[in-house]
Amino acid sequence: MGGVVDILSWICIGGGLFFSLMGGIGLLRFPDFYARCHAAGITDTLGSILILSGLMLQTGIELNLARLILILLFLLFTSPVAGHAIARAAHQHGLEAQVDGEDVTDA
Amino acid sequence: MKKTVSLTLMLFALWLLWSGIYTFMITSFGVASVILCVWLAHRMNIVDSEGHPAHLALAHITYGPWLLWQIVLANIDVSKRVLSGNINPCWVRIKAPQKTPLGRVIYANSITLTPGTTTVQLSGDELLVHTIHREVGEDLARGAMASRVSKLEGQD
Amino acid sequence: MPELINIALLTFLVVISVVIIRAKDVFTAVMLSGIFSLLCAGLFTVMDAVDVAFTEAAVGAGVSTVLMLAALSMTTSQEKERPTNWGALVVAVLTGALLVYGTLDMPKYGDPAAPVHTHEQVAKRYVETSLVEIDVPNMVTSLLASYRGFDTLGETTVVLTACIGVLLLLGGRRREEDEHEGS
Amino acid sequence: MFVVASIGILVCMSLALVRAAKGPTVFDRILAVNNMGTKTVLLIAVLGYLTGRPDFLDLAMIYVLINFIGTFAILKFVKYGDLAQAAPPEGE
Repeated sequence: MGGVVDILSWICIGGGLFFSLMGGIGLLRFPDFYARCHAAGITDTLGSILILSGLMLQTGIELNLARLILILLFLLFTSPVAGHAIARAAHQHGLEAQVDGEDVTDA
Repeated sequence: MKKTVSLTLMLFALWLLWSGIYTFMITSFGVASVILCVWLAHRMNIVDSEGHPAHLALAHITYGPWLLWQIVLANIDVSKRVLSGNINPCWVRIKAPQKTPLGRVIYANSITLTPGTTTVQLSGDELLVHTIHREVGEDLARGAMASRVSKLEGQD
Repeated sequence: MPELINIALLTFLVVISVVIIRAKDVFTAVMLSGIFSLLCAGLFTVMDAVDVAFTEAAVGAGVSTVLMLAALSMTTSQEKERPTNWGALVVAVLTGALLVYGTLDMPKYGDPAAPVHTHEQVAKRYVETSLVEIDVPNMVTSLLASYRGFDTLGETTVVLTACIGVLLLLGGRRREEDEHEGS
Repeated sequence: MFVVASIGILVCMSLALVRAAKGPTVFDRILAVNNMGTKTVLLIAVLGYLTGRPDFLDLAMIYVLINFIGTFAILKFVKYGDLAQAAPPEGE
């Protein structure tokens, strides 16, 4: 294990922990459900990406690398679908969002 | 038929990755399970261009890194907002310009995957998106991501 | 250092149990018990029992959450207000104490002098020959699927029967409803 | 160093746990549970490296999929009050 790769991987894992923590704090701090969805998104995306990449750098070229990549792919494919499904269910249930001002449109 | 073959190959590659042990007996189990899965998928009629979009695999090579960079930027932005508490949530109603349902789904998922924006509803070609701040919403409505996904869709 | 993680996970389990007990909404309780199973599985992983963790994740967090939700869909999700039942508390505490008392006799976790590890023939034979005889690298799997194959087959049959039973019960109810709506 | 990583993930899990316990709506709880599932996956992956047995990654993989399916089961229950029912024919 080269020293540079080692340092890089720890930077990745540290960054991942930082973003996961941000997600956790946001989950507690944000005022309503829809805003919390965004906070949860941080953990699901960059948090996991960085932590898993850090682990990948620790692994080197072997089968486990492929496994880590697959875990990451699964996470990245499933988390938006799950997040969208939760938000849609809440919306259809009539859960109001705290918004001010008008809706933004592209027209 | 082409899809069935590529599905079989993909499943077997996946099996080889997960197994890590390549004696004759265990590999033959793997072959048997792959054949069973493909047969079941065939019976369920899910081997089509939506369930197995192999034609988009190449296009993702350029789209993936771009999306990743957007995710990184959005993460930093939302993390700042978590710390400062500077949020101003609003709804965004936009049209998805993609032609196929698959393209629209990719667009909607890309929006959700980027923190700060969550697709709440996708009906027809209309998207209802919740954004964490008005600026983020206006940025999304300018449609940089939408045109990227349209290009991806057109590459097949 | 794994001890620290064990302690943290166990603390989570205790916190979740307290929240489950205090939850008035049964739906919340079901979902929290899903997390409970997931964390249990994490704990098993730390203790090197990967096979148990697999089962716990699939059955505890996956199937039983779904089953409980299915059961919940037939009742209301609010718990009735009831006076605290002190008798039940005493019984639960006594049972728990008995179980803890029972574990005192067990050999320590990972103790090489435990009877399982020191038995002359059984453990030694499995460890030495299972790879040669069965050709499956994971010893626990090879034991379960070959030496104890009939035992495992019986277990699987029980689980399958239970699943079919539950599905029949749920399905039967739905058909009745459909007919009701149709008439 | 893996110890630091796993402790960090445990801290994040405790934050999500607080949200799951506090609610206030059902959807907040589902979100927290789903989030905790993701963190459990990460925790198990890191633990595999901590104990020097990266074989645990298989377990993490199973967790990702179970977490996904579990979230959908819960949502289907919330939406239709019944797991076995299909979506109404008019779709959205």
